[in-house]
Amino acid sequence: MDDPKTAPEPGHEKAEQASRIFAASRSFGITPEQYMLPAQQQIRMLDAAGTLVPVEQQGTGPGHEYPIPEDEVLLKAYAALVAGRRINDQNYALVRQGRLAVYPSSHGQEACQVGAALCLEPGDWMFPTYRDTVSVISRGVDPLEVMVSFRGDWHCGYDPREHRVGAMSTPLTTQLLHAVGVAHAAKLRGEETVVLAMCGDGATSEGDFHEALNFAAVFEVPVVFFVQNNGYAISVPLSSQSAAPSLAHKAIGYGLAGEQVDGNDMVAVLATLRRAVHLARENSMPLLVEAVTYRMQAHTNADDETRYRDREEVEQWKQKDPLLRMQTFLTGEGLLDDDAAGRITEAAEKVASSLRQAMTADPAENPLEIFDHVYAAPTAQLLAQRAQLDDELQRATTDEGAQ
Amino acid sequence: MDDPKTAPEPGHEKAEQASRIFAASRSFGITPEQYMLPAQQQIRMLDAAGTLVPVEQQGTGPGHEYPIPEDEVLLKAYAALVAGRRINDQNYALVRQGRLAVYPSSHGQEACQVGAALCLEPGDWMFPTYRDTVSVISRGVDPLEVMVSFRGDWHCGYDPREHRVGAMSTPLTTQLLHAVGVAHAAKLRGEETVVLAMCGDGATSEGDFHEALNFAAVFEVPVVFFVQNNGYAISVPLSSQSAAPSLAHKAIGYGLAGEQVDGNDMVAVLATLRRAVHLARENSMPLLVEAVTYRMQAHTNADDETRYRDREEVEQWKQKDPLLRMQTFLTGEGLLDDDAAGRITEAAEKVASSLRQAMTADPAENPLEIFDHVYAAPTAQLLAQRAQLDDELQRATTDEGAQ
Amino acid sequence: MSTITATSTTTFASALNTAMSDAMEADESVVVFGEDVGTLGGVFRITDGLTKRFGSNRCFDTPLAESGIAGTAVGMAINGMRPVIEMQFDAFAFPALEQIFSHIAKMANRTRGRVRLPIVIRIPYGGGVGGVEHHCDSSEAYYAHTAGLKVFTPSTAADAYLMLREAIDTEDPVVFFEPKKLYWSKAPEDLSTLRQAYESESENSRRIGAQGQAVVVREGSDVSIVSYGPSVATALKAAEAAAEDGISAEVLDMRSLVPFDEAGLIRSVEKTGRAVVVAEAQGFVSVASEIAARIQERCFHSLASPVLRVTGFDIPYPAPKLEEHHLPDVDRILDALDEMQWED
Amino acid sequence: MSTITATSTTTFASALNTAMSDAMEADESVVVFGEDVGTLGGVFRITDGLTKRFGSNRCFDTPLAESGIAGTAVGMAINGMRPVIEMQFDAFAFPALEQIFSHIAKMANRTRGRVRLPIVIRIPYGGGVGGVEHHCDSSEAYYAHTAGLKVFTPSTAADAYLMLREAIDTEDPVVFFEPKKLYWSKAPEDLSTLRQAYESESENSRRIGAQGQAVVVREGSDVSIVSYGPSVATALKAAEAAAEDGISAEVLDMRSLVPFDEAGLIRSVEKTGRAVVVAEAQGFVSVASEIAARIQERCFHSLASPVLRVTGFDIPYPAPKLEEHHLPDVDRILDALDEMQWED
Ligand SMILES: Cc1ncc(C[n+]2csc(CCOP(=O)(O)OP(=O)(O)O)c2C)c(N)n1
Ligand SMILES: Cc1ncc(C[n+]2csc(CCOP(=O)(O)OP(=O)(O)O)c2C)c(N)n1
Ligand SMILES: [Mg+2]
Ligand SMILES: [Mg+2]
Repeated sequence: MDDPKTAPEPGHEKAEQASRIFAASRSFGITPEQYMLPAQQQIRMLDAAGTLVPVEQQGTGPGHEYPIPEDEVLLKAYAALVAGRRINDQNYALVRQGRLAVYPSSHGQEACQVGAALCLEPGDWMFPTYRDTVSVISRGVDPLEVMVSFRGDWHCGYDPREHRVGAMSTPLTTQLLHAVGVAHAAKLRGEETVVLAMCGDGATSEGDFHEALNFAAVFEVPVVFFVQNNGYAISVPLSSQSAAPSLAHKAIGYGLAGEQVDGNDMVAVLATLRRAVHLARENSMPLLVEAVTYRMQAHTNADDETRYRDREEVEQWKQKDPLLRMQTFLTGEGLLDDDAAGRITEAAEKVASSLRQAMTADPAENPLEIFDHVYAAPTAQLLAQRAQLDDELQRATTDEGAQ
Repeated sequence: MDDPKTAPEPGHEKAEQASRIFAASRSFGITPEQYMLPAQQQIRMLDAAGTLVPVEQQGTGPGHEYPIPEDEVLLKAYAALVAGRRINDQNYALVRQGRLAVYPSSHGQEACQVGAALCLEPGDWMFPTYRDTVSVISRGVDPLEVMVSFRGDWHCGYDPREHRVGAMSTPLTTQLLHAVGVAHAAKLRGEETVVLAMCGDGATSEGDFHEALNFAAVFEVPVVFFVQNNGYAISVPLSSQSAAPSLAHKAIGYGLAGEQVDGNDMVAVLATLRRAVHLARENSMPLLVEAVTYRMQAHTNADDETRYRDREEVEQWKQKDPLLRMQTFLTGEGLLDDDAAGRITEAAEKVASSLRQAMTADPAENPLEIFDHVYAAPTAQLLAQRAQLDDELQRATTDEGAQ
Repeated sequence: MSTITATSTTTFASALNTAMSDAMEADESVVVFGEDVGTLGGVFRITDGLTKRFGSNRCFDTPLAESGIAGTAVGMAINGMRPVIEMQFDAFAFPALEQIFSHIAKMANRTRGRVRLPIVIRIPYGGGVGGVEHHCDSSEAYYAHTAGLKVFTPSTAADAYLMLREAIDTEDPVVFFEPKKLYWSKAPEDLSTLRQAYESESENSRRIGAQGQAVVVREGSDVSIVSYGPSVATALKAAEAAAEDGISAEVLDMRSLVPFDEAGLIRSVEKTGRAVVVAEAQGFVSVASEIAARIQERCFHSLASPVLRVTGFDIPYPAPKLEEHHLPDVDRILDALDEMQWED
Repeated sequence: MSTITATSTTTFASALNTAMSDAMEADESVVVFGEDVGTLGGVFRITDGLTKRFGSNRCFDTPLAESGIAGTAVGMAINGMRPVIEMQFDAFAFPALEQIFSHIAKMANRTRGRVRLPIVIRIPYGGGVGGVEHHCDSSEAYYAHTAGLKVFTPSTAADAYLMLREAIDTEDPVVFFEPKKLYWSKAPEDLSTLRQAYESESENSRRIGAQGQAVVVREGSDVSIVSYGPSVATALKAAEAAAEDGISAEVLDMRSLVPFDEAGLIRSVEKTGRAVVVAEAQGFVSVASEIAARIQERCFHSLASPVLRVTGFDIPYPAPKLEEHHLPDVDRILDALDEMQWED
């Protein structure tokens, strides 16, 4: 290891990140390897039933401590969970009713979705994927704006800069590099911006995953890479995706710390992500957090999950529902009574119904807009093509009128 | 870790590779993490002076043992080292004399070059880069055929299938995936073919590195990834390339074992690679070996090394010359006397001079051949273009004749 | 072969599926791999049943990495296999472009013909299916421009079968573009007849085959509508509509973009004296550009009017609600015909 | 600005270097990064001295990964920077194509114009320098076909300076192709005059500038030789040789492939009535195809002869010893002129 005693050979010095990791590990009395490798077990604060796990069974230890968030934060997370679940299920229904073209649901993964949003400051950034609707909404983006792309109206319905949320990314893993670039720009300007970069287990196999973690480590930028390992990439199970002991074990290969957390445990997810964001901000360093979770519904409505997994497996995961676990925990702790729970459900219902309302409208998009954003100023060629379409549209109107 | 006791959650099973690693680590009485991470120090058998290092200082230990090769193999390696050095230096000179367009020299890295060739069986495959001329020659390919591309005659001068050596690859890292594919095809046919896939430290940053190691681990194919970490990617030092404790630490992120070896120690390189090839063959599993070495000359003749490294650094590495270390060691062990050394130098001289001879010839290439290999049967379009060039050439000859 | 039931009606999708299955049956070096092609049978089900029938050594899922898929295909082909790989959607082949451009296209030439790579890269392409961004691209131009690749794109179920078998049998790498909006189209086609016809050909003619032969899918005398893949159906409809206006349009399906059937193209345009090229991809520096350039180069004196192009606009593919405005349609082709000088 | 000495003779390389340096001076959001661009100043020394002058926060080396370079440039541009990135050689940009095609080209459109990416991707391209395989490609067609990218390629030192400054100032992503065989060519050009001229323009005109204006580099009346980048010099030589045969050839340098100056092209060809397009890249589905297609579309009735193309053959770029046979040269252009019908 990079013990300063055994100085590296000339020309083979490591980046500063390495010495920072070394210092951190020393402060915990552990080796840098122990610091960078995930703890010996998943970080878990709530058991499957929603009871607080004794500290010595949480998986934490020196260099792997994760303070449990304050009560208000936990309650806020619960409210977001309830709203997220409601949105997932309503969108799923809208698809079946043909009112929505496609929706990749995160039902079952809501603890990850909510944690990703709640761990960030307003000035931070988030780079979500196609499945992270609930994260983006939890971050404060108008649900309707988020749904624009799934409705097929336009590609991205919100302003990424206004919300500091990247456009939800379909080309897998590409967004991790954007996250690194955003953090790097901030760092060069001396701003303390943490960026949360999200992807799935399947997406970790793409070359961009490697390049993003490596760039982040070498440039020492505060990016928290957050992998939602839901066990499948469409039909492909994790065992056909990776032979690694865990995806969190990838961190050490870049000189960063990795941690694996129970992704269906809202408390643990939030605790781990908040700590990661804190470390990233304090030390201007990247970290990797893998949350082990499960996608309860099909990949999208176009998918037939019965082809690749059995009902039994899905049922087993139902027992670990993040929403129920959190509800049981908060109730047990006396943080949530029927009243409060009712108010939260009501609020979620409101969000959902106003989204449903809005979704029934089918706004007429202006076909000519397809030429408007390609370049800052349209080229002569595009103006000509625009004129052609305009002419076609006008003739069509005239024809209709004539009929 | 992947202890069978703590069975993975449904849908989150790991590939068989993981259990094989687990079994191996158990057989050594160490954890899978200890097995996959490199030993606590570089594997080194000879010190800088060429004296055998005491076993307890070799860096080896349970799961990291590397038996020293037999005497004949060591002598063979020495002979190849001498020939390799001679070829490097002669090509370098040919470039300066303008008789060779370009030559990326591996002067200083010959222990890696030779180790890569000598660890393989005839039925195995090797996938070299542009810098691995000496490996390819050590594997038995005619030196002149290897030099065809650097002379600018044609792209690749030898038959990759005949020698089981991939065409030397310029697009960095791409060849690692070819290596995985070759091994996979062999495995599907039930053949025991080990493939050695070579790249530099800089090349480990490319996405293809990640994809190759991951595919190899998931498909459980016997590929030994051999990284020659010579401290630089052209002008970029390792510290701007990676913040990892070592490049060998990348292995665990794919569920494979990584090892770091002193790349200027012929004995250690050979011992480590032979053991890796053996394990790969026995268990049909990939491994990663990083050799720490140094490029003593400029990147290519087009490069100006003084812009990015100082003379002093180069001088320090001169003290660890792989050739001298091996010579001292073999002499000390009584394996090499002046007579034998003389014969080896003579043999190397012969190879070099016949190459030099051959290189003075400047074979006329047939311009029309540029159309011949694009497709198995030329398209009508290419035939027409061929006819055009043919016509031009004939007119040129006639014009010359007329003058 | 008995397990594949050939009926007298087939879909484009099952023609492709049967072609792979027959090729795997005929040659055990044929292997199929990619994302979700195994257990799931592909997101479009084109590889459905192959793993079940031939085992997971012959048809298997890979980790999610397209450069990895293309790059390992190179290695497998070097070592005696004939890989048929699937890119899930057109835009998701982009991570594989370095492997495709720098190795797959060039390996035979680099090695002076010693190492040929009989790889088929299957790519579902085109729009008109309401797909969200990055799911509807038509990127054939990138590949057609790259020397060393062959580029096929069938527009009928029969061609889907025959051309995929040819692609698998050829010694050269083939990028095989499948118009995804045709996948579920039905055609009265008997696959077992096609199979017999194909397999009775000599090995040599199979390896070279009808490759690169354009086909006249509708005869006409006034104008040639030149097209391929998903646009052939639109071209045919436009030809029908034009007939009502008294214009006799010939429709040519290029089928193979590389090799390119210049002779077939010239034959048609010299007969008709006019040409419109129809393709979905944005028109700038596209296959349609090449066809137009080539027609005027070779048929200049037969042309009564400039060669026009009806293509997608030069914009990124629009969202589902707007794609109808982007894609070439019958009206736009008729407009192009109108623009031609018909006085003579 | 005083540290950059502008002399009255400059190389193409130092024009580029000065353009970056001036842009960095003028706007501190301009950052330069890539492989070996920092300490080394780039393998062609085009970024020489930038790190020294502006510090390693403004010009820096990255790890060796082109998708990483392009992808982080996207993020930096999202967050207010104007990245100028270098791809070391043309073929080594291929790993970045997914980021370039799916994000850099599309981001403004995806976000309805809310997020524009002012990224410049500098790519040394073309042959004629004796480079080994994978070092001599001309891949402008891939980018020119991709809607959302601008594609510039200067052929003189003055344009190298002005167009690179424009590229950096434009709000759109620009792929900037540098003919590497011109890097060390000298021109009697005073960079400080150019700088003053450029900087005295209004911000608006700088951001839009002369972009997309083709330029007539030699006037003529019988035929237009249309070209760009490394081929302009060849076209000029051919025009001189043609003059000896009594043919007055006009030479047009397109300079910007996107936006494309159709008006300038038409103007020239309508005057001369004939056109030859010259470019190094393989000709099939190339920028030359587009130019030929467009000329016949727009100038059909002015054309006395078909538009011909003189391009690289449809083969992978050959080895150094054979490249002269591949590249368009004066004789091949003259042959094309000979083929034109001169009777009328
Ligand atoms: C580059 C690329 N390749 C392929 C796809 C097609 N695709 C979309 S989602 C998906 C699976 C992703 O799995 P994972 O990363 O685990 O995320 P999850 O869907 O489970 O949330 C695939 C293959 C894509 N979108 N982008
Ligand atoms: C994909 C790609 N990008 C860039 C280059 C240009 N290039 C050639 S060698 C080199 C440095 C490689 O460094 P390393 O992998 O450490 O190997 P070394 O030269 O030290 O042996 C670079 C950047 C290339 N050949 N391929
Ligand atoms: Mg997943
Ligand atoms: Mg190196």
